[in-house]
Amino acid sequence: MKLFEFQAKELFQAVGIPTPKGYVLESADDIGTAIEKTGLPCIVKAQVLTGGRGKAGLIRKADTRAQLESHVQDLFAPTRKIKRLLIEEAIDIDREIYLSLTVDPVKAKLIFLACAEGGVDIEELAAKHPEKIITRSVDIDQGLMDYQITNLLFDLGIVGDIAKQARSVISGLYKTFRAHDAELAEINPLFITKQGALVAGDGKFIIDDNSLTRQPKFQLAREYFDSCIEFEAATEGIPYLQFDGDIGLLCAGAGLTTTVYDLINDAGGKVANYLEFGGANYKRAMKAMELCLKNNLKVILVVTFGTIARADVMAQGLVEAIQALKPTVPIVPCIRGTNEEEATRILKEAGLEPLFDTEEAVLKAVAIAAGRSK
Amino acid sequence: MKLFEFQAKELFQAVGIPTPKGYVLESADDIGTAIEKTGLPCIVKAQVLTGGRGKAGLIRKADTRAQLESHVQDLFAPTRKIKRLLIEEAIDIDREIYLSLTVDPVKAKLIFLACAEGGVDIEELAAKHPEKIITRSVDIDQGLMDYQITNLLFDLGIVGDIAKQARSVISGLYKTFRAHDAELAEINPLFITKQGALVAGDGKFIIDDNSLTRQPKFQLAREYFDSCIEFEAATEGIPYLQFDGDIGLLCAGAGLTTTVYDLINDAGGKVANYLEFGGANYKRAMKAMELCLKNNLKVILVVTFGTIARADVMAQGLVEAIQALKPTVPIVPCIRGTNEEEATRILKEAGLEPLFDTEEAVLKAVAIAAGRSK
Amino acid sequence: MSVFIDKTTLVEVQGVTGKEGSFWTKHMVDLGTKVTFGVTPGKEGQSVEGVPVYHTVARGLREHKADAAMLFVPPRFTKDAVYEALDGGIRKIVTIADGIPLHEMIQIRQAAKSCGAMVIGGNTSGVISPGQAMMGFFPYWIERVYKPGRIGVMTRSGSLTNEVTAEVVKGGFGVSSLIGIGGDSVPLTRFAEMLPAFQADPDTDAVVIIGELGGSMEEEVAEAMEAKIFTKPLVAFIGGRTAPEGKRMGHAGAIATGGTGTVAGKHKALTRAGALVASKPSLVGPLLREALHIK
Amino acid sequence: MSVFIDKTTLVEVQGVTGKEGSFWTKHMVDLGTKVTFGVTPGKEGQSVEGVPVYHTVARGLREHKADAAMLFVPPRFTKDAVYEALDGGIRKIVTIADGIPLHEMIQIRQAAKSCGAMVIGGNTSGVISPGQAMMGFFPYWIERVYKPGRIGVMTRSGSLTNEVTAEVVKGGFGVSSLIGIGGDSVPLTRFAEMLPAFQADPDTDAVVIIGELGGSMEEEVAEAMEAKIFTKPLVAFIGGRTAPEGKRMGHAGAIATGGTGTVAGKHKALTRAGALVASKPSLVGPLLREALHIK
Repeated sequence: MKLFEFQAKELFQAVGIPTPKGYVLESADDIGTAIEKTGLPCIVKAQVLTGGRGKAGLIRKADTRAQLESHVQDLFAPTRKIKRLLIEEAIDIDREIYLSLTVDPVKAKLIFLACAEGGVDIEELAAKHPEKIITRSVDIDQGLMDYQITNLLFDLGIVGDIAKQARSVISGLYKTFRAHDAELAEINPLFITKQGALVAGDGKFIIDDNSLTRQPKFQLAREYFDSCIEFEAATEGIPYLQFDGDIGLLCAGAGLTTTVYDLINDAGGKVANYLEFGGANYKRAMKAMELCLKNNLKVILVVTFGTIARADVMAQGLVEAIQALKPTVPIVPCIRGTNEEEATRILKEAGLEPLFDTEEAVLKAVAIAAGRSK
Repeated sequence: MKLFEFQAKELFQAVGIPTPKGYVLESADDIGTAIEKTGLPCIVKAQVLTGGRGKAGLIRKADTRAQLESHVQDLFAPTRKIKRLLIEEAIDIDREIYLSLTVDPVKAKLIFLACAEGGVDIEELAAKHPEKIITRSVDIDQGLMDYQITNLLFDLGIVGDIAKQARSVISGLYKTFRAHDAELAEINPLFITKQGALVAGDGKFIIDDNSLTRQPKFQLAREYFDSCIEFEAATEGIPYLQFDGDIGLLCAGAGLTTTVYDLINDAGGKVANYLEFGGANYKRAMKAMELCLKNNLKVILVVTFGTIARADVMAQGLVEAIQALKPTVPIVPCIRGTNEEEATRILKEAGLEPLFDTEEAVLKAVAIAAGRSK
Repeated sequence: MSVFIDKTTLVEVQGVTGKEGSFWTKHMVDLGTKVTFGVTPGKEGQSVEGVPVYHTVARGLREHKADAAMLFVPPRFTKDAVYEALDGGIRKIVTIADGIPLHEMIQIRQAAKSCGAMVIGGNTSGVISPGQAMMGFFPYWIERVYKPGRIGVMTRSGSLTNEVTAEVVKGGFGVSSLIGIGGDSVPLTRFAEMLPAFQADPDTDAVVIIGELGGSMEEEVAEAMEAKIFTKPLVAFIGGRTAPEGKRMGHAGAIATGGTGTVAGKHKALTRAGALVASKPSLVGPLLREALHIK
Repeated sequence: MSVFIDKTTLVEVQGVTGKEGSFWTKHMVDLGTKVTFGVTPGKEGQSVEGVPVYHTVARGLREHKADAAMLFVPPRFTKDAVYEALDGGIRKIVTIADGIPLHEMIQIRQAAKSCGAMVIGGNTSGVISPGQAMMGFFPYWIERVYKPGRIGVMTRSGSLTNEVTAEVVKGGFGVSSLIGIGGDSVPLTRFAEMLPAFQADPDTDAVVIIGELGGSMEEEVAEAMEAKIFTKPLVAFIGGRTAPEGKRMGHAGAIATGGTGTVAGKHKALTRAGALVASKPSLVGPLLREALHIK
């Protein structure tokens, strides 16, 4: 689960990482309180989960109250669907550093990445000058050790009084990363102010989805999703991605679903939605169908090749869902695996025409969507 | 640093290990408060650091207030030098278990030792039936894991509702051991009451002396020592042990001091005190001599063979201490090592007769003490 | 011979009395797997399909031997169960748990590495050497997939395994050993770490890897091939070729992996290293025939 | 040849600019030790007795090589310094720190074991191969103690080392390598763990161990002799023979060590294993002559 900037900064503050004075604005009525807190000039930052906010005009500077009001009004325009703005004091910046902590799956360690030149162009820099990226692995059982911080700091060229602050920022970042089961904690840029202080300019924080059950502070909410349907799928535990095509997918397993997606694109079709009802969801055809039917479809393609997820149970569920929800578009079923003979019987009995080859099923669905078949 | 039972039990309580209701009595005047807290019958336990309290009559049961008063009066008798009594409720005991956590220096792990038959005879049992002692190693970086507790419990034969309590006792013991830099944490006996509850009957807790600087709650105090002189030496950081002979030792290093002690005993002499002024104390001959002279001596034997601890500095310190403290007994110096030529010169100048062989010096000191020489 | 397990491997099953544990233990036994004992705390003295149950691994090992541990244990108990098996000296472990917390995955992988153990999973169907033994969730009843043969298979995806392996069999081949690496972002054992075993196995002629978008496991396979650590023919299928760029993990993901992770990049790396990459599952069989020079 | 260090060993010194670090670094160099660089955070660019100083071990290793690390670092920073050296790939480390917290000793020892490193100390004077190289606190000026020769010495006690080694020299011998195991209750390397190196060293004819009351290190030496891991002559001196029973560590000490720790027990175990045990330091020379059949 990716957190909003203001949430990441709350985590930072809790471990003593300095952040700019800020106010989370949920309504234009509160602008006065925000200015009281941050002063002028200030920075207005839309709280959205997509990257590249600066280039998209979602981060703006306001020198006056009037300017702030105008930015707020614009960013809160209903079409933008932005719920919160983070209003922050403007920082007098001397340098920008890059600092992050993530997981190294090969070494099975945590890994700090740092660069003396932070900011929005960090990825480009890393590609062109990989030697400028400083890395330091940390053994999760041993924990972060002083010498590792010392190495990071000297390699970043941070010395003197700022080094002391930087030690606390680095150990704080590690602490909150571990405490919140993070897969990423990133401060970019980490400002060095003209006054010689460190301040976290931005914050990215992603919590491991497999650990959410032990992170009760962070629960799924509508605001983390682009659409109601994706949120509904997530609360149901059904993997779902929204696209804008006309072929609805009801597939089992990430790998197979992704492959079906590839095959549809190869065949010139367009996918409406990615949906998995395999694994733990294999008895939930009804819910899956319900979600799928929220799209404007020309055909529904069902592809499974299950082991534990029994083909007969999935076929039966599909038939029941069809009877209850009465979809008006054709359904192309390709349901294989454990008990597939029984599945085939059930599908035929319900008037469906079962297929047994994924690629054949995909071609058929694409043809139907294109109006070349039915 | 070995803690008193009542201190160990305070640590246990802080991590949720149940202990009997108790009251630490520092004066006979408080008996009323104690009874209010514990009820009658109750157990009176002298708070001393020596083992074998039960067999020494330092743990007694009182059925009535009169009995309690008589025990308290007796145990607080000035000759006993007991400062505190722990008054505890009497526990209705069904079974006694042994449980401890200590360090395994070979494996470099912590190690739980447990036995279904606890109590005062545990060492004898361990010697006769080593198979009855259950052990389980814990990696200090990985921490205590559930399966290790599960193994201990099933091997102890603890099942059902008590197993749940026992899990919490074991993990609590581990937690306080780690938090307090312990070298030993022991609960013996760990009672299973007739009501089916677990209660720590006794508690031993030793904190690693090298870690005391980071355990500010536990500081050296007079009460941890048998004599004022040992306490004084400890606060000065000078290793000191009290014996009852007449040969005062001023030696450098534990190994050499211990060896001199052996050689004196072999030669029929009797040591008054063990004292090291090597290592970090090699410039502190004055303080060492002061401590040494608190004994009733016939001779002072000085043996060193130093590397960092320079012989000339030690000789000079010795001479200055003699001039300031004017000991009335002969001094046998055997000071060797770095700069020993200069040391020899200093000693001779001060009218002392330097020796260069440890065994020769020991024989001379023993002869003086026996009145065969001077 | 085979990779990871064979007829002679002695397997203990943790979580043996649970619904899944008991069901799949039966199938493991039916497929020839030597299951010596099972573990469920509190159930010592019971038996599951003739397999005796003990409270702990240590107690089971007092009476039996085990070379491998099969874990039917929920995600949040997996770390404890793996460490219990490692503590018992077991160096081959399979865990099917889907949803092991990331930080615990790292700890488990680190612990396994430091004692030279191989832990397969999580989020996998397990491992199977068809005709010999199985640890996990593989059905013996899908004969058109799990047919004995001489092709090694490694897979990140449970759902693609049936799909792609069926194409191996359609191509006229069978499977020597199939290793379900698992679908987690930090699998406990990686593709490249299994390659030496396939290289050494005289009963494996070629290997098929079933990859996915993301991570660097396919690139590591290419490296192992370039370094001649693996020299047998290798055919890959990688799902997600046309997937839109997913959610970005800040900048760190891109910086840390140095641009790995795209299917195009994996395809390029594998091809350069001499692997054949199938653009769809149905090409896996023909490419295997090509790689093995079979007409 | 020699044990642990010789003329060719490349040594880096952590804490090199401190009072002790700079003083003893000079002596190490004077005694022939190849010191390649030193480390003190914040002092990069300085030099100590011609030895260049870096902020960190990693930065020093970018410019120089090192096989061994000598730590002149206070007890509470020792764990960090050892891990820094291990992280740099250094597998021979000596720490003289006296007062390392017990729990950190265990962590250090565990970390060293798991990567096959040898960390000597703490609370020791270090190691010396007289005439070749030295790491630690050994004076070159006491010629009647640190004379080159063919007897290996291992010691738990700094103060007894001079005393007993002087008797080795008086006996007509010299020292091949002397390893100060150190006086802590959990030394980072144990007597028995050094024996294979002495066994393998063609320049060591016999070994003297200087033991003490308590612990089980001398008993482990006896076990290694019984197991024929060490077959050269061995002479022991053990201090504390007449010491009264010390403070007891609850029951756990006695139970855990199974009754080891008394000098009488150590004496008996070593004698049974074929070692000669000296009852006083002056007998070490004669016993060595006896063991080596020298008249």
